[in-house]
Amino acid sequence: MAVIHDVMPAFELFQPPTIDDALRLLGQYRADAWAMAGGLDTFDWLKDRIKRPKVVVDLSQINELRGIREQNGGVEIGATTTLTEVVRHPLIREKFSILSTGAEAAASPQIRNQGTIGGNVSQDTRCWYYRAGWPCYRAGGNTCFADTPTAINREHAILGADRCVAVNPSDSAPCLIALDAKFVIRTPKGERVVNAEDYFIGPGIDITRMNILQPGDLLTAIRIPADWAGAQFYFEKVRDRNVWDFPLMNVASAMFVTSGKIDRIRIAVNAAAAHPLRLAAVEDAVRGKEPNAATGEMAGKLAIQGARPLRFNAYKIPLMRNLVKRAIGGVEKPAWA
Amino acid sequence: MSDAKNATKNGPATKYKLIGKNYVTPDLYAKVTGRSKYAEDYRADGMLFCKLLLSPMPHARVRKIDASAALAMPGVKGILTADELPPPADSINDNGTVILANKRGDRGLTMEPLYQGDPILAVAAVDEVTAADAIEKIKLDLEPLPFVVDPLVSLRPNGPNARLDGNVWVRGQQPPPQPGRPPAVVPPEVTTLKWTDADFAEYNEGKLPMGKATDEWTVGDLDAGFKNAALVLDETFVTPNSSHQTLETRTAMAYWQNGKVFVHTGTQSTSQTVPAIARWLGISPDDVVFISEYTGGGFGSKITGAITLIIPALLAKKCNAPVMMRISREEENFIGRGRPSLHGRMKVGFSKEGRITALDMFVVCDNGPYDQVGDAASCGRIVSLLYQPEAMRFRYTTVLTNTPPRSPQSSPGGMQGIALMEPVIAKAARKLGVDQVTIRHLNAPEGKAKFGPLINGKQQYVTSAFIKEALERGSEMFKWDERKNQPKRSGTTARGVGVSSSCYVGGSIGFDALCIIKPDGKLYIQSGIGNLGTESLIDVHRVAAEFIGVPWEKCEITWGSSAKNLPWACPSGGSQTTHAMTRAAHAVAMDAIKKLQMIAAHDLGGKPDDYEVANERVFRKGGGAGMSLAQAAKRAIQLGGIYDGHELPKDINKFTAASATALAGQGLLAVAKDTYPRDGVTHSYVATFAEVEVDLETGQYKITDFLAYADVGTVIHPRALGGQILGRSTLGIGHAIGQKWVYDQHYGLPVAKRFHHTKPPTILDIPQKMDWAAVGIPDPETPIGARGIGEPPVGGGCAAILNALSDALGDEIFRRAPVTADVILASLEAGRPMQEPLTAHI
Amino acid sequence: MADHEKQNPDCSAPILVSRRELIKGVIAAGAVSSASYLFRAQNVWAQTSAPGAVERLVTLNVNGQQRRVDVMKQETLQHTLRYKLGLTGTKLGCDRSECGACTVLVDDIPHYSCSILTHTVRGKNITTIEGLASPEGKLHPVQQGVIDEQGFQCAFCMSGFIMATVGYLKTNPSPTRAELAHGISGNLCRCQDYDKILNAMMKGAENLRKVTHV
Amino acid sequence: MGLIQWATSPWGREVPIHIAFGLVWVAIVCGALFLIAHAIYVAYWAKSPEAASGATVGASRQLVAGIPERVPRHSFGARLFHGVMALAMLALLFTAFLPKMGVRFAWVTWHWIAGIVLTVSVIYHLFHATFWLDFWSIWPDREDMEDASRRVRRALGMAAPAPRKFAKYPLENKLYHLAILCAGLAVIGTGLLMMNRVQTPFFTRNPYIFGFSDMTWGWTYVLHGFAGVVLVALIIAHIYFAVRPEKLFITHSMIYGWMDREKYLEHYDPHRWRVGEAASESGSPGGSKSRVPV
Repeated sequence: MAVIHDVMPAFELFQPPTIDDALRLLGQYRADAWAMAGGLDTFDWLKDRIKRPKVVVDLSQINELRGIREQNGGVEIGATTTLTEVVRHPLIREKFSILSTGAEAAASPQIRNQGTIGGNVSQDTRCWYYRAGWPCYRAGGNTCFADTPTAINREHAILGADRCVAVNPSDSAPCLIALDAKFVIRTPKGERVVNAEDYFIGPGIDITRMNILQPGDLLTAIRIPADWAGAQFYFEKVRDRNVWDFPLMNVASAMFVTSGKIDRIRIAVNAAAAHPLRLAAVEDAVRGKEPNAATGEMAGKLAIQGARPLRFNAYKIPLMRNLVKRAIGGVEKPAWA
Repeated sequence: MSDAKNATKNGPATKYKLIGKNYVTPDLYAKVTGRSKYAEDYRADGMLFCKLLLSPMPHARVRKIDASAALAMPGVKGILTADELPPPADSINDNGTVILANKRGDRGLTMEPLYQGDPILAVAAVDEVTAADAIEKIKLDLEPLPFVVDPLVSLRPNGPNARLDGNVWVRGQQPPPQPGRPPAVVPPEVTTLKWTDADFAEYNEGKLPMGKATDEWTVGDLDAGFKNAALVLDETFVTPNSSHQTLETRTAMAYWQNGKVFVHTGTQSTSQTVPAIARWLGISPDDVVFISEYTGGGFGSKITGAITLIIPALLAKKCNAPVMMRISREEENFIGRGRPSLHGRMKVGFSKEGRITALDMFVVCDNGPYDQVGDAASCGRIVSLLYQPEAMRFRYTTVLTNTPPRSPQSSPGGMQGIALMEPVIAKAARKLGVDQVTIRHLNAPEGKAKFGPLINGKQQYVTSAFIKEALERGSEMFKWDERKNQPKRSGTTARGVGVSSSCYVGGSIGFDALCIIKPDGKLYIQSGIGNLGTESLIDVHRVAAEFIGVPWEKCEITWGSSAKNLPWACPSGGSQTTHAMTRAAHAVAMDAIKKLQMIAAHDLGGKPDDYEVANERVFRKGGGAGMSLAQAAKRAIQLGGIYDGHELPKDINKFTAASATALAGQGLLAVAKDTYPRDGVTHSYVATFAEVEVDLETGQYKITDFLAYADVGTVIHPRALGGQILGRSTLGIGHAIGQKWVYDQHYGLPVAKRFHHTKPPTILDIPQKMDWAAVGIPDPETPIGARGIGEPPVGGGCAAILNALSDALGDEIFRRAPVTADVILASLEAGRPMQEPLTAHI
Repeated sequence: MADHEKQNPDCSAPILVSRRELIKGVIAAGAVSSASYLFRAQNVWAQTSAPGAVERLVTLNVNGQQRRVDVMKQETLQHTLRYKLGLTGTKLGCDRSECGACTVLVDDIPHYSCSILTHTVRGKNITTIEGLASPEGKLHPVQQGVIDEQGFQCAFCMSGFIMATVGYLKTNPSPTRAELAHGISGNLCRCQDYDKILNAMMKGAENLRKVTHV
Repeated sequence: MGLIQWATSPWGREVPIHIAFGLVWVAIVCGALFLIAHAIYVAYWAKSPEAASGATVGASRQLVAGIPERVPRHSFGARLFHGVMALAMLALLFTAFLPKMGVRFAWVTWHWIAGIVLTVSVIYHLFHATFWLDFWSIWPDREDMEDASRRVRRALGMAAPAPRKFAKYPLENKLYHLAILCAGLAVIGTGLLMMNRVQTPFFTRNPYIFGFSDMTWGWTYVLHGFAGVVLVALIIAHIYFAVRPEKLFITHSMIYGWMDREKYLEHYDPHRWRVGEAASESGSPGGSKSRVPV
């Protein structure tokens, strides 16, 4: 079968009005069905004719999946709320500004106007071998093309690789982990709530998926508890171009400092591994210490323990070290700025 | 300085009414309302759509094609394979020279694909979905053949060849000349060139191996030059491959009507695309109607359209219906052409003041599999012009690889040559303690500067060069002296400033112009130039209006279709247009004035010279009897002959003659070829300045300021000029900050196929305010003094950023372009350059 | 569809192709799509009874006009606009939401029309470049800004940039140059004429403030 | 469902990548069906081997007298190997197939570690069996074939001389060993190649090693997969026989190393499996040289 990466092939389209209808359709068509939110990840696969669902379930018409609601001091964000709505929402700007910053760092304005928070955290990896349709482990095949003597892998993983060295490209995911968000999942068996960091899985557990969603499951909402409202936040994304590009790496942290000492802290890094990494060891190590350069240095060194570079991504090790350092120790602005 | 800048931007205000003034180009209204039609915007009754089947392998032979399942699908109308293409045909250029066809050239479709993405066949169907589904149903039997995507790998002792008959281009054998005809231009030949292991000894130290080169020239005494040098640097640098990535892909639509083929596609020349289409299809130019009102970018990749346009044309004939071929972005990355990477090794001797006493330059060009690109050759010429070395040897080899075909891209070879040399100059200046502007000023060309190899014992020279003025005024405007001494480091931020010289060819000669003064008193101007948005399509004709003295409001410009009787014009590539076509416009204005004077003398007595033309009238000098242009136009029709186009000058191009004949009798028809003398080769120059700020903890950097100060002779249209200077500068910046190709060498396949992989700069990757200015000294060798500007800024844009980076970070960071965050961070961490220096496409 | 064409003089009056040709073209396109739908009927196996099942014949609100169109399930808005409604001012540059040439407004919000299904925007107000100028041909202030500053070069990216700007200015009518650059950063210009584009768009914003604040 | 999973290679060619993992269910079902069928057969049709009485006749009295109470069968080394090999094999099968059945865990490291253990134990076994055990005792010989045909003919009610008693290993046992051997060597061989494609301390990861084409690699994985599912079926059968009451004495001997004199005399032919002092006299090729473990 000759290969062509253009023009979406025909599929059956459903636009269910409610979550229950969506679940029914997903349950009915199982592996043949594809749940679509903003569609920005979806259309790449379909237009390249690499993934061929018979049925596309468009979630855009389900009102219960949209919107941002205050919820005992925190917020609940419907899964198909667009990134722009998240970025602009006053409550989020006021209490959980790191999420606005992180979401605004993603992609481009038009993509943020359509891309959803649920889609952003659930999107597939951008490993260019995998996305080109090469039959790699993640595609169900028997090799990783990105970790070979000739592979070009500057954007790939330094941690948590297991055969596959792809990374998770989400900018909002580490922010949600830093905010200790809970992901609400509807499965055929009912509702299930998991911690943000437990939503994501590495290749060791399931090499063909980035998260715990099984066919027929649906991420319906993301709940941000009040606990980290108004914390001292740090988000930084390092990328090639300032628009569109996925992170070479990003870091997100939430920190409460009382009487000069770090009291509570959550910190996560993404694009370093196949799933966003919550740096629990770093959190433990810096708790009770002053948030200064020295602590930052220490934290940075601790964060990169066990990192294994590939041929072209050794830079990610100092990058991760420095980002973690900054998140905790802060950044020095140039005198002329 | 700003006032000086305004003065030049607005041109010498006193002298002209139109030239040097801003105005609204007549094509802009259609553009802002979305009514401007590009190739894919046309529809025709019963239009079919075709899709391409691209080679999945880097090099293979098609053993068998089984399209039965595809053709059996309802809605599939036909298939086209390489066997059905007309054979490559010779062509004849304007001065009658025969250009023999290159049998190794790209033919649009092939049975021996030479790179992944090489089109093998096309299928036409009632809609795109059907066509794409049909492509998937086709069974290909491919025999894999040896392939190579890295030119240096191909030059290894046992390296593979990209083509079955070899891996490098060499000069073809000249056939015996035929009496009375200029010698034919022969295509280059392919041969096999391998270097020895000894040649590769220095490879691992990151030094470009210098084995046997296919081409070489030397000027001056190299050894003496190095002997007298106070400093000798031996540097290797590599520039990236980069796709043209015009925003409009090379989409084409075609149909046949009573024996004529109608083709819609983008082009850089409306007039010159007609013979190209005729040659590709093996038909007469008279049977070609070519429509191209608007083109979504060319940058050298659509000089005369693209050969792939024959696919819808032939399918349209076969299926007897119009065929639209929409080229997808991924297809465009394959067939859309790209700038070749140059591997360069520069051994440069400097006097203690910084003057280049000797330059020994060695270049390897990654050509791709098809027609030879001239980048390596022009690289040598531009470098020798820009730095005026006292002695220079230039050696180069153009290596074939199984990667997409290359073609000229804005400043072909020049951009690479400047990017190769500038970091060396910057390093030398640092080592010698000489100011960066001073060292460039010291080596800069001036007046009729010589350059390039000896041709019959003599070097070529330029018409003029005022880059020294550009450097002086530019450094003042940029406040160079202040900035170079500003603190470079603070906390985790480093700051640097960079300057670069830059130049390229700035114009050609010998083309035609055609216009009519009609009885309504208006001036109707025919433009054969392609519409790329540089606005030279319109701008150059302001010269005709200026000299005939017709207000711009009374000028009508016609362009965009060979059916509209257009004159023979230069292609808008190589920055030719402004120079070449202002000359032609001036010539046609003179022809119009001459004819007006003759008509006046004929009717009102006296000699033609007694009359002058101004304020839409021709009248006796110093006032008195005369007539309006409208009256003169009526008279011209009555008089006929030379006046209304029934008699034409002999020297104009036959394409122009045909158009003029078709337009004859409508008014006073002026038509002329540019036959003005020119002493030297026209080049334009730019002095470029940039400032960057680097984050030492992430390697990310931002360009905080940018200025391009251009020497382009007389300014014709300031705003268009500014757009060109900064636009082309930014194209160069793209090569410094991110644009590249990425290949997996095991499979010989590209992995970077999307914009977020190949990284064309976005609006947030450049300063929000960039600055430009023009010296504004007219070129002495052309009537208006105007030169072109498309190419010259590109090299400067790239090199100024590279130099600013090394100013901020030192010389131990990068060894090739682009310079990205990972390169900077890894090198800072290791304290030495961590880029793989010579591996291609990383 | 021909009837709709006649009822809706708004749809792009082309310069070279006569209205007649255009209509034929649109008919052809329409016919083609429905024909090809039949070809593919077999592998389309919906229980149209199921909740959320989608009808092919939809009504779109484009530039203030109700337009009935036959839309394939997998059809993107860009395709419907360009090939079914003859609104070719919206360009297709990459078809992968990476260049912005296809930007249109959906309920005043800029979207990449190459990357949204037509069925998803049923019942929403779609504005394309053709819908900006007044019926009498008076340009939208942002379009006027381009004229004032001679913005853009090849202009293939122009309609996308203009739509993105018009959309952004609704959320921030008086942006700084930096804010505007950020607001319209989802659009790529390969002529790299960004500096002049920003001049034009800033002028457009100024023009818009003049008319709205009068 | 096809037997093999195919994919499109980077060069656009159809290449195999895996077996269809549904086959593991097929293997399990086959294993189960076999043991049910066998159980039923034994319960209702199988005649008690009347050969039992006849065949010891001719065994010299002093030969029989020389047989110890506890007849040594498996040396400690042999039992150790069997145990280790069995554990490794089970670990391999579970780590390989549980994830395919939806039990998600990071299995690769455990899988290749178990693979190494299996490989080492098999190499040990080869040496041990070659130099310390009676290498030939596990390979079917001419008498096995004769007896086999005799049994078949008798089972079909045709006239045939009574089959003799077994040597150290009955034919079924020998054939089973042969099957395990083939499947085992297949998974080990392919497995060692495949380790070049994952991260291990042993090789620098290089999927392109040996210049294998995508096609060759594909078939390597397919062979590994097929051998794997075959092993699933074989292991099921093996465990089944190990727990069958009439065979428990053999299982016992695999644990303790010896079996009762009675069982020995009942089932085995002292001429074909010589033990005790008898073993010391003439070592005919068929004769066993097994010693009592010390």
